[in-house]
Order: sequence, then C-alpha cells, then structure tokens
Amino acid sequence: MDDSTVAKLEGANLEDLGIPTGRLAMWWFLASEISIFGGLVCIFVLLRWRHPEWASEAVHTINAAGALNTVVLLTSSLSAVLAHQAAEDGRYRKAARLLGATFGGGVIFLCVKAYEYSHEIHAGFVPARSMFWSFYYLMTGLHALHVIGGMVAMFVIMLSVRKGLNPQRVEYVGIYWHFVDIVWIFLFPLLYLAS
Amino acid sequence: MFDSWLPEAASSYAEKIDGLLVFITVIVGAWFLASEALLVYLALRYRRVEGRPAAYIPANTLRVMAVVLVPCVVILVFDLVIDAVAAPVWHEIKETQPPHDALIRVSGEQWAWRFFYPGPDGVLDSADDFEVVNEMHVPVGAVVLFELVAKDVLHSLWIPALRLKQDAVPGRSIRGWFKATREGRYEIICAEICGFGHTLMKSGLVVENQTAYRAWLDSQQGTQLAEAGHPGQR
Amino acid sequence: MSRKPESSEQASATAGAHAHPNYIAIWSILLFAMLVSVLLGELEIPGFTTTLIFTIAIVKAYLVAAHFMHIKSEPRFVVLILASAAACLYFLFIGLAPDTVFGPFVE
Amino acid sequence: MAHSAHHPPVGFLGRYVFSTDHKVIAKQYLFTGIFMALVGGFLAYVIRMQLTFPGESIPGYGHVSFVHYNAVVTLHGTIMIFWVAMPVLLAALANFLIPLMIGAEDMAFPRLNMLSYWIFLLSTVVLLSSFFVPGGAAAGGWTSYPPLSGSAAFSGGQWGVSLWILAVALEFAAFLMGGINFITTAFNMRAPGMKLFDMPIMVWLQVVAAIVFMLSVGPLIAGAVMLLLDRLVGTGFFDPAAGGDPLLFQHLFWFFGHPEVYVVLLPGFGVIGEILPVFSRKPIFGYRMIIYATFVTGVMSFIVWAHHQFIAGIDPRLATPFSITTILISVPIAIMVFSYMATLWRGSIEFKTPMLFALGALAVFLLGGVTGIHNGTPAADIFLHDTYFVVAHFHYALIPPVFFAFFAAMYYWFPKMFGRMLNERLGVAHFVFTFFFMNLTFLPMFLLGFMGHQRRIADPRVFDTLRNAQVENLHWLATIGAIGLLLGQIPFLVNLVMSLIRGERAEANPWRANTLEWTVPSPPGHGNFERQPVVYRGPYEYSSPESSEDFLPQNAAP
Repeated sequence: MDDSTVAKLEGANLEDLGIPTGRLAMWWFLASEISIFGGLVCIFVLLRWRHPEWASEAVHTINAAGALNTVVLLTSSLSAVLAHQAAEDGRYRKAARLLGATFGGGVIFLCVKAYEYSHEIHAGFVPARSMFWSFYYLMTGLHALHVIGGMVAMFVIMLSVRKGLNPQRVEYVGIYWHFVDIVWIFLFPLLYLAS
Repeated sequence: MFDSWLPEAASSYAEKIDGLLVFITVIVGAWFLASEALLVYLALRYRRVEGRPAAYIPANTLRVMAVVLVPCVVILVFDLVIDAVAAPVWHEIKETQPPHDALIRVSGEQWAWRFFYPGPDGVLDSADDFEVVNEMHVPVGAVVLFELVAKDVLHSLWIPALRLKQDAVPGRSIRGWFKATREGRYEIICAEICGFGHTLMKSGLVVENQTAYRAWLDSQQGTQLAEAGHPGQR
Repeated sequence: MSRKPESSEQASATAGAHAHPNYIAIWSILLFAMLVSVLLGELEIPGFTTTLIFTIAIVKAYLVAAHFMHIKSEPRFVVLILASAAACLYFLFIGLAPDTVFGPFVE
Repeated sequence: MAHSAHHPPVGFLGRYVFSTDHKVIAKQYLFTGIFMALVGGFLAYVIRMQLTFPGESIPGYGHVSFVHYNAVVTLHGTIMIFWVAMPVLLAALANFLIPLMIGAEDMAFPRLNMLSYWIFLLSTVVLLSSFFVPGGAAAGGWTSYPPLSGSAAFSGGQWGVSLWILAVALEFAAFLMGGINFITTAFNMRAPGMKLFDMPIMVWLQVVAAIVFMLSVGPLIAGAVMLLLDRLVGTGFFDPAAGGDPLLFQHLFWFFGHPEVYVVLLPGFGVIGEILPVFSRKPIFGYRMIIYATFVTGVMSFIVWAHHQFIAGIDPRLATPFSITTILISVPIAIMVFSYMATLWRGSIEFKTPMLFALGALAVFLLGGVTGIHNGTPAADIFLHDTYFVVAHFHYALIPPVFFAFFAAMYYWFPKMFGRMLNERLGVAHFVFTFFFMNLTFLPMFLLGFMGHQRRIADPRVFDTLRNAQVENLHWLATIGAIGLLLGQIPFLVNLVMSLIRGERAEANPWRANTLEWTVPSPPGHGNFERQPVVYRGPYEYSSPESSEDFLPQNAAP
C-alpha cells in the first residue's frame, strides 16, 4: 500500500464516502454470495474441463426456456432499477408498482423453471443421472432459492414503500436482484449454451 | 538428541527426513527458547516497582519498529533456508521416480491392505498377476515402485520405518517409490480415518534378501497358478 | 442519541444526487447481447464460440453491475469488497486446477 | 432498522431471551459457548482415558467401542472449533465489545443479531441431537472427508453425518449474519472523531476475522450442500465412480479450514493486545504495524490451505509453493507476537489475572507457532502428518487464543459485563492450574508424534511400535494433564458463580483503561452511552506525557 492510499484510508470516515449502513451491509452480503456461487462455478468449470463428454448431456437443456428466462430476469432488473429511480424521486406509489412488476418477473421466471424441471425429469434427466445434471439442478436450484428469497423481501418492501416507509430499501433489494440476475447471466451460458 | 525417539529407519530416504526433522527442530527450538527467555525476562524485569513509571513508546516510526521488524526479517531468512533445505528432499521422494526393480499395486479397503504383484511378465493387469492380503514382501536394496489405489474410502499408506506416508484416494492411482535398506519385518498402518475398523487396519512389510524374496515370489505364483483354473477369482 | 447512518440513508434515497444513465438503452443492449450469444450457441464453431459466449456474459455482467447496481457511482471501497471476494476465488481456482483437472485418474 | 433500541424492552422474555441488545446477545453466546466447552471437555476426557486404558470402562461414559471412539474424536474437534471458539471468541466478545469500544448504542442491525443467535442455538440443538439418533453421531473426523462421510454404507449411521452437515451449515449462516453486522458496525457506527486507526486492536482484529470468514466460507457452503446431496439424493459430486472427486472436498474444506484458524486466532490476539498495554501502563508497541500485519495475515491465509494436504494425493508439485506461503505467514504472526513482547519493554507490569493469562497465551503460543514450521515443511510432514505431533501443534496453537485469551477476556471484561469483579485469588489459582496442566497434557504428544503415533486410533496397543512402556507413560502423563486441566477449571466456574452473586461491585473503570467501554457504568445500561462520546485520540495513550495520570481515555477532552 502506498502512502497516499494509506492516508486516504486513515482519514476516511467511510460514512462520509457515502455508503449508508444498509447498503454497505448489502455489499458485504453480496461478497459472501459471490464466494458461494463463484466457488460453485469454479468447481463446475474445472470438472467440465476434465470431462468434455458432459457436452452430450448438456445438449438436453432447453435453450429456449433458458433464453426466455434471461429476458425475464433482465427485464425485471430494469423495472427494479426504475423502481429505485422512482423511490429516489419520492414517487413511492410508482416505485411500489415497479417493484410489483419485478416481483411478477420473478413469478414468470419460476414458472418457466418449473416447466423445465418437470419436462427434464419426465425425460429421465434427474439429479442423480449424471454429474452434469447434478450440477444443473444444484446451481439452478440454489439460484431459484435466491430468486424466491428476493421475491419475499421485495413483497415486504413493496408494501412498506407504498406508504413511503424506508424508501432506501428499494435500492437494497434492487442491488440484490441485480446480483441474482448476474448469476443467471453466467449460469445461462455455462449450463445451456456451452455444449 | 530427540531423534532417538523416532522409529527405526529402514529406507534410503529415512535418514534425510530424520535429518530434516532435527535441522528444523534445532532452528525453531533455538528461536523458541530465546523468545521464551526474552518474554520471561521482560515480564520480570519490568514488573511494577514504586517510583518507576512506564516509558511512553508508541513505536510509530520505522526506527523504533525496527526492534520488531529486524528479528522478523531474520525469521524470514531462516524460513527460506528451511524451505530451501527441505524442498530437494521432497522433490526426491515425491516428485521423481528412479528406475524401479519391482512393481506393486497397493490397494486400501475397509479394513485391509491388498498387494498385487505383476508376476513374471512384470506387467500389472495381466493373467499372471497374483494378490496377497495384509503382507507385502519386498527385496532389500531394490527400488520398489508402488501404485496406490483405494477401493472405497480414503486410506493412508503409512510405513513408519520407511518414513513413507501417502494417502490412497478412490478414483486415483498415485505412484510412489521406496528403497528399503534393512532386512526385517515392519508395520504397515492406515493413517487416515477410514471408519470403524480404522484402528485395526494394519499389515506387515517383510524386507528380505533377493534369494528369500525370489523363493517367496515362486511360492506365491505356484499357489496362484494352481488356482488359475477358477475364473472370477479377482 | 441520533443514528446518523439511518438519516443519511433517507437523504441519499430521496435526494437523487447523481444523474441517471439511460436504463432502457442498457436493457436493449443486454437483450441484444443475449440474442447474439444464443445464436452463437446454435452455430457451434469449436473454441471460438465458447470464448465469445463467455466474453459476452462478462460484458453483460459488467453492464448490469456498473449501471443497474450503480457500482460506477459507488466509492472505490465497494469495488474493493467485491474484488477481494473475486480474488479469493481466483486463488481457489488456481489451487484446484492441477488436482481437479489433471490428476492420475483411473477410469 | 430497529428503532426499538431507544426504548428498553420490558418483561423477562424481552429483556433476557428475545433481546436485541448486543450485550444480552453476547452473554447468550457466551453461556452457550461455555456449556459446549464443557461438552467438548468431557469428550476430551473420554479420548484421554480410552488411550490410556483401552478397552476398559470409563467412569462417566462406559465402554468405548471403536465406533464410539471415532464419533467422540469427531465431535470433540467439531464442538471445540465451531461451538466453542467461534461463539465465544468471535460472537460473544465481538458482540459485547464492538459497539462499546467504538461508542455506538448497539449493533448496526440488532434484529439480525438476535436472529443470528437463534440460528446458532438451533444449530447447537441439531448437533447435540445427533448423539442420540440411530447409528450415532458423525464419525468421519471433524473434516468429514468423503467418501467416508458421503455415504451411510461407509460410515454406518444414516443420520449422524447429515445432521452434522446441517448443524455446521446453520452455524455458518449464523456467523455470516454476525460477521456482516460486525463489519458494518465498525465501519459506520463509530463515535464522532474516531478514525479507523483510532479503533482498538480488538475491533480491528474482529473485523479482519469476520472478513476472512465471510470470504472463505462460501466454497465450503457449496461443498457442504454437495455432500448433503450425495448422501440424500444420490448425486455423485465426491464419488469417483460417478465422475466426482474426493480430493475436491478436501480442497474446499481447507480453503475455508485454514483461514478459519486465523478467524479464531485473531480475536484471541485482539484480547491480548487490549490487555498488555493496560497492565504494562504503556502504549501498544507499533499499533499500525500490528494492524498491517493482520491484513497481511488475512490475505495470506487464503493461499496456504494445501499444506493440510501435502500427502493427501495432491499434485506433488503444489507442495513446495504452498510450503513457502505457509512458512512465510509466520512472519506477520511473528511481527504481532514480538510487538506484544516489546510492549512489555520498559513498562510497569502488574500481574493481575488477565495479564497472567495474556502472558501465558503468548508463552504457550510460541511453541504452537514454531512447530508449525515442522508441519509446513512438506518433507518433514511426510513423517509428521496425521501423528500426535500435529495434534500437539494445533492444540498449542489454538488453546492460547481460544482458552487463555478467553479467560483473560473474562477476568478483564467480567466487571463490565456483570458489574462485579472476579475473585483475584481464585483467578491466579485457575491460571496456575491451566498453564501447568495444559503443558503436561500436550508436551508428551510431541514426543508421541516423533515416535510415529498416529491420530484417531482407539487403541495404541494394536501396533508393535507403540506397544511399549514409553508410549504408555506418555499417555499416562497426558491423561493426568487432561484431567488436571479439566479439574483446574473448577476454580473458574466457582469464581463465575460466586462473583455473579456476591462479588465486589465494579466501578466504571477498575483497570484505569482508555477505551470507551470503560467510560460507561458497569454494567452499561440499555443504549450504552448516555451522551454520545467524542473521541480525541487513539486507544493506547498510557503514561502519556500529555497527562498527569498514567492513562488518558479516548474521550477525554484535550
């Protein structure tokens, strides 16, 4: 560390740098999430590298459904960020409506996912079939749990922000939602496209 | 010196490992005793005495911090010396493979060691292989190449007298070597927890001269050839 | 005793201090990038396709992180937090690769 | 967030059970941790007795079968690391001290804090329940390496390992919540005037420990889920027959497991760093140097993990690089230890119980530290790996921060926690017993290790090399030491109970210390500070020329 960085760190009250407590906590939370999903992705990439033959399993994932879900998540991210903007402008009812749209995106995402799972399980691609499918269900399942968690939080915040309470939380749940979106951005090519 | 506590040394690299243990112990032991003595000295020398107030030394300049940093730099040097001395030993034992005189596949399972000998053709997985349970025979002074596999869970091939330890991992065939330098009977132990019978998972290693080894090989091959008529033996 | 962080949170949420990027434009770029990678996936040019698909994924992740999560307008410290998590994963990957990919496996 | 902090809660439940007050949560963690320490200590007694009198019935436990022995060893390790060291050092001390030391009324997220404790308690219940399920508790070692732990076919019980994984996962979730709380509190809730480099070392080291924990645990959480799926769903992540890899789990485990050592070590060092200056009446030697050394330790702890696996079947070419990083991490740790020793230099040392334990921790840790060099050298590790040398090493390295520093912290902060002083005579007796018997227990193990005595065997007499009087005598010594060590805790427990009931009332600042927690009454009321303190200086201005007294509190106006 050079002297100027040290001086900056020492003199800095981080609050003055403009990270409110809630957002700082969200960033640290996402750092721990990065290490969970990232660790999983590392493991998958390494094993996939060792086993090129998984490609023959990977072709059975439903690309169209994955692509549709990417669109859904990207769009719900858009409405989340627009909700944040509305909350910043003090238009809380609009923020709540946009959060509702994001919530709806989550519902569509889960429906598509459920369709995929049932389709694949009917075709015999169950988790214990092979390592690729084990990873597929583990990674998408963990991601889906995060989607559900985000939707629960979003629902609670939607109700409170309508009344103008805690509008800053719209941003926090948005940051989390974008992270879930980014995870999907990587899972989509990893599990669907690369074959 | 403490090396009298170590088990009997019976392999070509045993003494190198023992030497390394002594070397490290002497270095870190000296540091340990010196630090411990310093700690006791400081604590007693500067105990509370009426009329002797403590000095105000915040140590926020490099000049003062050097009191701590210089010893640490010396430690760093000692650390690197230890690694420099140790690395070649590791390299010889685990990273290189001298030409071998005998080949044995060692397989760990709950809770026994199996030893597969390649038979006269010197190739494993051929018809003339034979298998021994819980007793490995090797010729003295010969380089033995082993292929270590595990059938069910992790095991660890631990022959204290040879200073040989290597985990056996299911799904992998790990190669290693040793050269036993002293005839005798030694213990083969499992050093990695492997279930209820872990404590009882031990075998014997017989290091014998070439004639005895040959005789043993012939006797084993004889019995196994007699059984060759029964397929599905393995 | 006042809780300063709380009040400044309210302030930052309502002030609207920074100019907003054009979210719709970014969203359109993201959708287009997705379309490209899906089409590339169908083409299957060995080696090339995979590299390109993952490059596109990284670009997409960057766009979302920088503009939707507003990392661009956050203090450097946030980047440091996230980068330290990524750096740890880098160590993990490097340490794992020799064993996981190239072990003395028996089939 | 919870504004309830402004209004003191009413009723017994609100005040002591479902409380969001960081001080109450700290005590909940503390007592849960002490209870688990008693469980873990009892298991240690069973291990020692079994090794000295193999096959005989042990008073208080009964006959130990090989199955039970593996479970006892596994649970002893698991409990001592995850259910004693973590809750006591990280959760209890950080919860109690961070807000008080930085002048905050509570944690940043009091309700998250409460949730963290209740999840932790749930994990404790799950773990303890695993003793009583069919097949018994987990018996695959505290590392739970698959394939042994990956299938009931290999390890016996269907339930034990699954519950073990669940308990550990819940515990990780609890500490992730706690960690986020500690970090954000320390960064954002500091009293006016307190810069980052005015924070006490304890706060710094807790924050670094929390960060290291958060960044290292993720891959193991993934690994634990994979292991659980292997057991319950029949996937094959760690099953070579299905294309999985047992070594993968070892890497994930130690990628977390080694940083975890520092997660436990750093708070312990933080305690020592608080106590030495107070009882030497001298500023800590090189405050910033210590903190920078902590940063370096934290970063380096991520690149040393494979030294646990030198002979585990990893690529042998990895050994030397990992050995170099391992041995290099001794340098920042040495900086910390030597700085602490230099703090004594030209001080005015008072040998009160907290100081005795702090000095004892340093004295014991030195041996644990230097023997790490043996284990970190790959070629030497060929012989020493999985022997009692390793056992002795990590007990010498972890007992100082986990127990010595914890006792030091108890004697030092007990007045602040409960408003009464602990008895000094019982404290000194406790120290003497603990120090003597700790060494009597673990010194013989170094020699057992040199004799090639491997770990985790239930009966040394099975082996020709270990069937001799020397081994027997060393086991005798260690067992006498262990029993003495356990009995030596009686003065402490008696002291705790007696002092809680009728100890001498503590004034606000009995040790004449500088940090902010000593500026409020003992024990502090709800909301901690009646008036927002303002900080003017660093925490270690003892014997400063600026003051006529030998201490200068952080909030004393210049």
